[in-house]
Amino acid sequence: MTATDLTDERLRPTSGARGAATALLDRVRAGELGMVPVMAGLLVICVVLQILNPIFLSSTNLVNLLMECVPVGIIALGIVCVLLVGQIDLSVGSISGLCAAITAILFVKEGWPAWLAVLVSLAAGAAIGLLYGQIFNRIGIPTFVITLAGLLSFLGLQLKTLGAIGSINLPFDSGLVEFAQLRFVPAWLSYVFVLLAAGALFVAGFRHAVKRRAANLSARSLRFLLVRSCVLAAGLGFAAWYLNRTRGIGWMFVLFVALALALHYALTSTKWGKAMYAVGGNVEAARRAGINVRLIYVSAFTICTTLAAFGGILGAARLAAANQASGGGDVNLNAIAAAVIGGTSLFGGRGTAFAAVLGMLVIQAISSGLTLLSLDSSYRFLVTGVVLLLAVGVDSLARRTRASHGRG
Amino acid sequence: MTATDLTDERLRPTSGARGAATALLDRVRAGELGMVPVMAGLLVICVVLQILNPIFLSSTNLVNLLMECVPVGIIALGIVCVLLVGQIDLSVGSISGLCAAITAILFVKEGWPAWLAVLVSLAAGAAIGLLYGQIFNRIGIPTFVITLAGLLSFLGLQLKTLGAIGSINLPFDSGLVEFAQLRFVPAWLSYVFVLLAAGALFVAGFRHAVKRRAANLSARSLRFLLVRSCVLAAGLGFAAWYLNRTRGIGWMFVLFVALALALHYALTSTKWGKAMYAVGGNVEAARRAGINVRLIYVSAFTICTTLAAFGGILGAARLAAANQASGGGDVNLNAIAAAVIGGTSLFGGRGTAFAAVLGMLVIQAISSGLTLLSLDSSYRFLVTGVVLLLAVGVDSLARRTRASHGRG
Amino acid sequence: GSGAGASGGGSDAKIAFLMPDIASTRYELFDAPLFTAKMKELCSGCEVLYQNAAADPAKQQQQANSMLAQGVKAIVIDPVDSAAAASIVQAAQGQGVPVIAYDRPIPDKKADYYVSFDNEKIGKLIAQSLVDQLKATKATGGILQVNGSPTDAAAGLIKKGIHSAVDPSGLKLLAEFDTPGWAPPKAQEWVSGQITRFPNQIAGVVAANDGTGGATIAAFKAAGAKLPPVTGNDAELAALQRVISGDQYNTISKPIKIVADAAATIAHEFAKGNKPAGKTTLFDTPSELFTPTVVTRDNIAKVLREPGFAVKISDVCTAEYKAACTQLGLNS
Amino acid sequence: MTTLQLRGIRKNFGAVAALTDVDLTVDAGQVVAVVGDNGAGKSTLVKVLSGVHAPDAGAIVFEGREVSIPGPAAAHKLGIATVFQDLALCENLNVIENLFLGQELGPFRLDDVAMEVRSWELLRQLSAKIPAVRLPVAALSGGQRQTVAIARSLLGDPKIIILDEPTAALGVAQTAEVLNLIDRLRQNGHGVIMISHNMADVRAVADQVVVLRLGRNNGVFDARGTSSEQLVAAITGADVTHRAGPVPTEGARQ
Amino acid sequence: MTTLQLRGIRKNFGAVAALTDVDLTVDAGQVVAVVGDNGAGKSTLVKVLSGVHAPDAGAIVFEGREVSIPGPAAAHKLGIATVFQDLALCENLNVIENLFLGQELGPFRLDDVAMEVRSWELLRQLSAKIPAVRLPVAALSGGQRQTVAIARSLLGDPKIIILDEPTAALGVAQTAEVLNLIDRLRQNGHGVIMISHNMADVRAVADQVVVLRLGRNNGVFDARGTSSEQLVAAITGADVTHRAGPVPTEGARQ
Ligand SMILES: Nc1ncnc2c1ncn2[C@@H]1O[C@H](COP(=O)(O)OP(=O)(O)OP(=O)(O)O)[C@@H](O)[C@H]1O
Ligand SMILES: Nc1ncnc2c1ncn2[C@@H]1O[C@H](COP(=O)(O)OP(=O)(O)OP(=O)(O)O)[C@@H](O)[C@H]1O
Ligand SMILES: O[C@@H]1[C@@H](O)[C@H](O)OC[C@H]1O
Ligand SMILES: [Mg+2]
Ligand SMILES: [Mg+2]
Repeated sequence: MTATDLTDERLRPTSGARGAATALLDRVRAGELGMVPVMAGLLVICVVLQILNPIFLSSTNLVNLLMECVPVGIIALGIVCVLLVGQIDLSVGSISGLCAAITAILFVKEGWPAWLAVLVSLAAGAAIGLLYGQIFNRIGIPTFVITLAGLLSFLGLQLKTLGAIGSINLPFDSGLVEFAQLRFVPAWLSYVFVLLAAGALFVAGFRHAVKRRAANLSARSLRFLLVRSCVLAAGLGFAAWYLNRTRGIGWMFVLFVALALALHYALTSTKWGKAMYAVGGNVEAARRAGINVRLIYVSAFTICTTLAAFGGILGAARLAAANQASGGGDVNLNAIAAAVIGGTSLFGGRGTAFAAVLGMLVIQAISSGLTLLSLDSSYRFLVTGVVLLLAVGVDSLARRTRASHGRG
Repeated sequence: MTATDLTDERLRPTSGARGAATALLDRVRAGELGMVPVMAGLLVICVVLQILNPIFLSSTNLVNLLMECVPVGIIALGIVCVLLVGQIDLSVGSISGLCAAITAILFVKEGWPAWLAVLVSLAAGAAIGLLYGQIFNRIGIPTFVITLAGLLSFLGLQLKTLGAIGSINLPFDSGLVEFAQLRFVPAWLSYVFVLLAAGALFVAGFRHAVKRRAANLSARSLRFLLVRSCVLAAGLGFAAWYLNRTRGIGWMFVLFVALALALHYALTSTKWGKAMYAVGGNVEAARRAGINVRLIYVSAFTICTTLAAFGGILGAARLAAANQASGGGDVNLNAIAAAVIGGTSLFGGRGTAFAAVLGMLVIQAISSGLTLLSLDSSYRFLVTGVVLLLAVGVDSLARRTRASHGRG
Repeated sequence: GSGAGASGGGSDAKIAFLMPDIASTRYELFDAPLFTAKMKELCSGCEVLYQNAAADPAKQQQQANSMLAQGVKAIVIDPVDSAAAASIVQAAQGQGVPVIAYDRPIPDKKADYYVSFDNEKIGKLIAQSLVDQLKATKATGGILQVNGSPTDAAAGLIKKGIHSAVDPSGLKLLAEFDTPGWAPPKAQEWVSGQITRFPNQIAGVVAANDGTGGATIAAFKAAGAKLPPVTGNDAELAALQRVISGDQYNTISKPIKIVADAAATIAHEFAKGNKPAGKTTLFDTPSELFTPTVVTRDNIAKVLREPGFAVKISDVCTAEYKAACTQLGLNS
Repeated sequence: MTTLQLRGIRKNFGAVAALTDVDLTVDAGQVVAVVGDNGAGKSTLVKVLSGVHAPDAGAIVFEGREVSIPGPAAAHKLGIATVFQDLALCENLNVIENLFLGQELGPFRLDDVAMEVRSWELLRQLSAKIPAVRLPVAALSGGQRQTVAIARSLLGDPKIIILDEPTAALGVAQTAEVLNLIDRLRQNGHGVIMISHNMADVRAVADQVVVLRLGRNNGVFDARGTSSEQLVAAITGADVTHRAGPVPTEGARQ
Repeated sequence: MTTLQLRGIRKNFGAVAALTDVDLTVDAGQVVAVVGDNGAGKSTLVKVLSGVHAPDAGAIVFEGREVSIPGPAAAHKLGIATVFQDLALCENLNVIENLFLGQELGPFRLDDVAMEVRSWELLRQLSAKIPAVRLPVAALSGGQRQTVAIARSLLGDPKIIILDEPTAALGVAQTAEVLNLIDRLRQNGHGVIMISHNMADVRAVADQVVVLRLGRNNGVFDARGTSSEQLVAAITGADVTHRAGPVPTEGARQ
């Protein structure tokens, strides 16, 4: 008996070798490959950078690269949330700087335990998001302006908080700094993680397939599931082995991946996540479906500002200092760019948690790759721009095909 | 006989004192007041700032304020164009810096005549817009990413152009610098301008009304047209008189207003302008209507980058110098913010040329007002943010009413 | 016109004090308060109008214009961009308001006075101190150079100074980097990359200020690599602590109080309508230049105890640094 | 039993008076058709009822109590489900996601298998010709989308179902299914408000026909006792004598 | 004279085959109705014809020459005007702006009085009930919007007019006007392709009825010689015997 979801006569067959090939071709041409093109872009620039400088893909450098992704990457996770609902946050830099300052003051000057200082800073971050949500819901000021005002105000508060001190060292031997600089996953544990990940993917896929078959729906074959898990295990295993040749995988990076996975789960497998996409896709339709649109906005802002605070704290921990420049520079731009490069739409309704991770990897790879070349500032800027276009161009060409197939 | 456009029974009467009052109330409640709420916001902050420091509204300070609006204001005009078609340009700062550098090099170092140096720089600006348009149309990279790459690349080029010199002074006695610093409209001429403006408004309104009446359409009464022109003449006349008490109105500001008027005309009264709004409102509908969407995008980018170049050149002229920092700082953010504060939507399809002018006045008023107060940087940032929210809040509350009346 | 330039006794004058940025902490924390305090001391009725341009030359021009609109009697300015500041001098002098260049010179347009220690000298001093140390310890390997922002003219001067010490030293310059916006995380990332690139070859790092210096140190610690001597500049609190704990090799203390006091005195003279004479002439401008002091572990105790030094010992020697302070005889 | 009563509803959009003093009554187990020319105010009335627009004046009485419906969520809570004329679907979401939007199964761990099974059931019931339920709604034809919107309104257990031109884009077979469905809803004691321009459909399923003209009530008719011509006359205002005295029907007051 | 001929048109959307080997012929002065169930591929066919989608295979012959229609502008240039099912209006523009979009009067100095006069004429001709033409389309009812879209297609002087479910949202009077209009277009020698689910309308105005089923041709019928039941049977595929031998009509080959 044909599965319920495969009965329509117009569906072209996807089973059998021939069918599978056609289906793959269809998907390539329709640009439905999700993250694959971004990964291809990443690969392209890695190859280019490796050719330019053979140290780029060295284990040591990759270990650094992964660690350096984390602070802004975590901020980018939050940006994905606000972009998903069709809004923006220009103030993540200031918030990260302010919360880094609060943590440093409470921890170093006031002598609070680190966990409490961090908690209070995160709460401050969350409070800002709540405030944004209220202003947006009640007065309706565009978030561009609200968060621009936030950018300025919280920079002011950051300066005020640091006050006469200006710059505060976080002790190198504190847990916070060690976590951000020196704590790596033991090799054996990293392989355990790899196996766990592959195993979990298989088990989840298998149970899902069983359930679908029981409901007479089409399901993935056991072979596909096995191959997929093995490929994952092999890929991750190789990466782990390569990184373990030097210092290995930082716990801070593990934390980043864990946060991304958690956000991915929340966005794809909860009622809240569906509401986020709905609000971003068509806010009036979401409202008419009875979704509490205001609450969704507030949640998006709060997650964003809380993660901005968290990113700021980790950034300070990695630098072992909080100062007036914390969160300045291109933190804002890079966080938003990471989300967009990963495929999140500025117009809302399209994006994933992994977009932030991949986009951040692209940015960091470019930055790190060029760092290893002794270039003049002028050339460095120039090349960064060009390589960025190159990386994103691959993805855009794939999407372009989709658009010409009539899928906005 | 009732005018063709007023025959529908459901239209509530707008003639007579009673009808006019209802109509006005309707428009207030429906938030259809265009620029009025933004102006109200501007007024509010002017009052606040004047109370804080009585020099704020002094003639000298207003003369300065108007001149200081111009460079970034002109860039904001271009930003309105790209926002209208639903895109963004993050690179206007870099472009303005690069073109300032080119002008300075050609003019000062190479000894070219000023007009030629300016022309070549403007051409360089236009070329960048053409390039953006091509990349966007052909590869489909999101403009956020294209212009982020542009931001970096053109900063690199700017540094390269200035090279080891770093910073170039434009001679004070050059026409360029004098234009941006010292050339003011003679008092008598300013009053002539005022009368011309009021007269032109009246004549245009009158001819339009005659034509409409001839076509049996409703038209504005002669009394309304007269009153409107008189109010304009009185308002502008007073402003001119007040500014003429000190140095008067700078020619550079006149240029800004002229550019804004030209853009306003192009957006509202040409086929191209309608196409811009259509592309921003619903690009697929515009395409199906046979509009050359690609050409519209290219035109928007080209106008934006050319105006960015122009703003950069005037900024350098005002500063009498071009250097590595030209176009840096918050030029990007301020130009985009000016457009948004004036009521341009980041999602496309809504905005006017005057939005840039008003938005820029708001930003400059806040900045100038706070400059007059001796505040710590921390407080200054804080207060700037809060005042910005205040200014835009007035406008948003008005729009809010519109949204609740079902007009996105 | 609120009578700018009209003569007044200078007893209730307004004086503008225009600083360039907030990226380095000194302007906000030291220069402005010290200048204001001195001015109050000289003339209780005078008012100091402090502005910070946040690294934007156009903004600084706007600030100067509005100072003139307020009728200030003198402008003390640390230019964001020395070339661009010429316009400010032009406008001010056009209205009869004297301009005192502070910290950074205005070579293209003659200001009325120049008070400073010069940035090029600072670069030279920190670099030379490091080079001497490396030679003394017979260190092998080369030097990394972390410069300031590529778009900051002052950073350019410091960079020039550093080169003037490093280039003839015979030590190899491994690589150098202009840190966009002076941002410490950028500096940290770059240094991390160089540690990978030049394993065990980095003998010392010249960082152009304390922020980038701290970032350099964090990079070595995070890489688990041996920390070579690292310079700084500004003598900010966190850097002094790092010098005490031995993480940072040197920083430089600018006698900000002395310079701020001198500037206030000169500005007050101008406001009274006098024309104070220069101690020397630089860029054709009557000038007074002060020499900054390089601070290392060797002299930090002395520097901290100097009268008028901006940072208090008790702030530096917190619990974390108690032991190291005691070692240096710094018991507060 | 009167489930829903509207009294003196008024709604202006700027200078346009979309609804002026409109009354409407719906009983349980009754199908009320609202007809009227384009722009007569039918959809505006629907939006007032479903909490999309707040009325400028007038009262809404639901199950005997006067209520206010400040938003769509409030309408859902009262038991009012609506199929909007513009469908109000999220184009970026697929068919299943749209069907269950706001009423997903398993809020913290979505049960997508159960939702997919239920989706196919609902769609089959409406004879929908949708090739796959994991397609984004952007990829559906007009009629397929309308079917999705209708299917969605059946998911909860509403007391009143409002259908704004539900068959406009539907094929012959699908239209017949929807008319059947309306009949079943009536038999199960639901109140139904149906808007349509098709007089044949209206007369086939409605108990009572309410005519709006230029935003005002223009008569209430018994569906069975009135010819299409009479209805059209009331809609267009052509037959003035008829408009003056609409036939009060038994269904109107109970 | 055969104005337009489609041969073997094929279009896939990912795994869905929307059109497979579809043929269609339209002559000048002929009204061809395309009917079919929801999702049969009618709108996709329209979009291929109007340059919105490029076909994956097949040929388009226009006035005897094989042409390619790379975009909507090309279709306009050939003289093909389309009313899309989703209307394709810009909600942020007002009625006049939408009507004249891309064909404004006075490109460098818009003649808004002339455009407004012409707008009222067109709308009156279609019995539109639009209170004001300076309202943004976002403020119009469903039927009002559809009228605007139809009016727009009449502005140029197209050779072929394609109407995709043009009366779906229209009131009784407006529907009658559109059917009249189609008749007038035929008399003026235009070719018309009309898509509709309403068999009565189809039989009233069409010369020839082309049936699509699941993306394939399922017969061509003479509108006058075929009953609604026969058409419905071809649409749903219920009557296999009939599907096998559609009646070739006189209009089909000339
Ligand atoms: N959001 C809005 N803003 C302004 N005017 C509106 C708005 N919505 C509706 N209107 C106006 O209200 C009137 C009634 O519109 P409504 O949508 O209720 O008509 P309708 O009876 O549903 O028509 P149709 O049969 O065409 O769907 C129309 O004239 C329309 O222009
Ligand atoms: N852009 C698209 N992407 C993917 N699939 C599409 C797209 N457009 C249409 N389809 C699919 O093609 C098939 C035919 O759609 P089409 O819109 O042509 O149907 P239709 O005959 O016009 O139906 P209706 O009567 O409902 O308007 C449908 O199954 C639809 O899912
Ligand atoms: O102290 C430094 C200052 O001298 C320079 O001008 O700008 C950067 C600062 O760190
Ligand atoms: Mg309606
Ligand atoms: Mg269709």
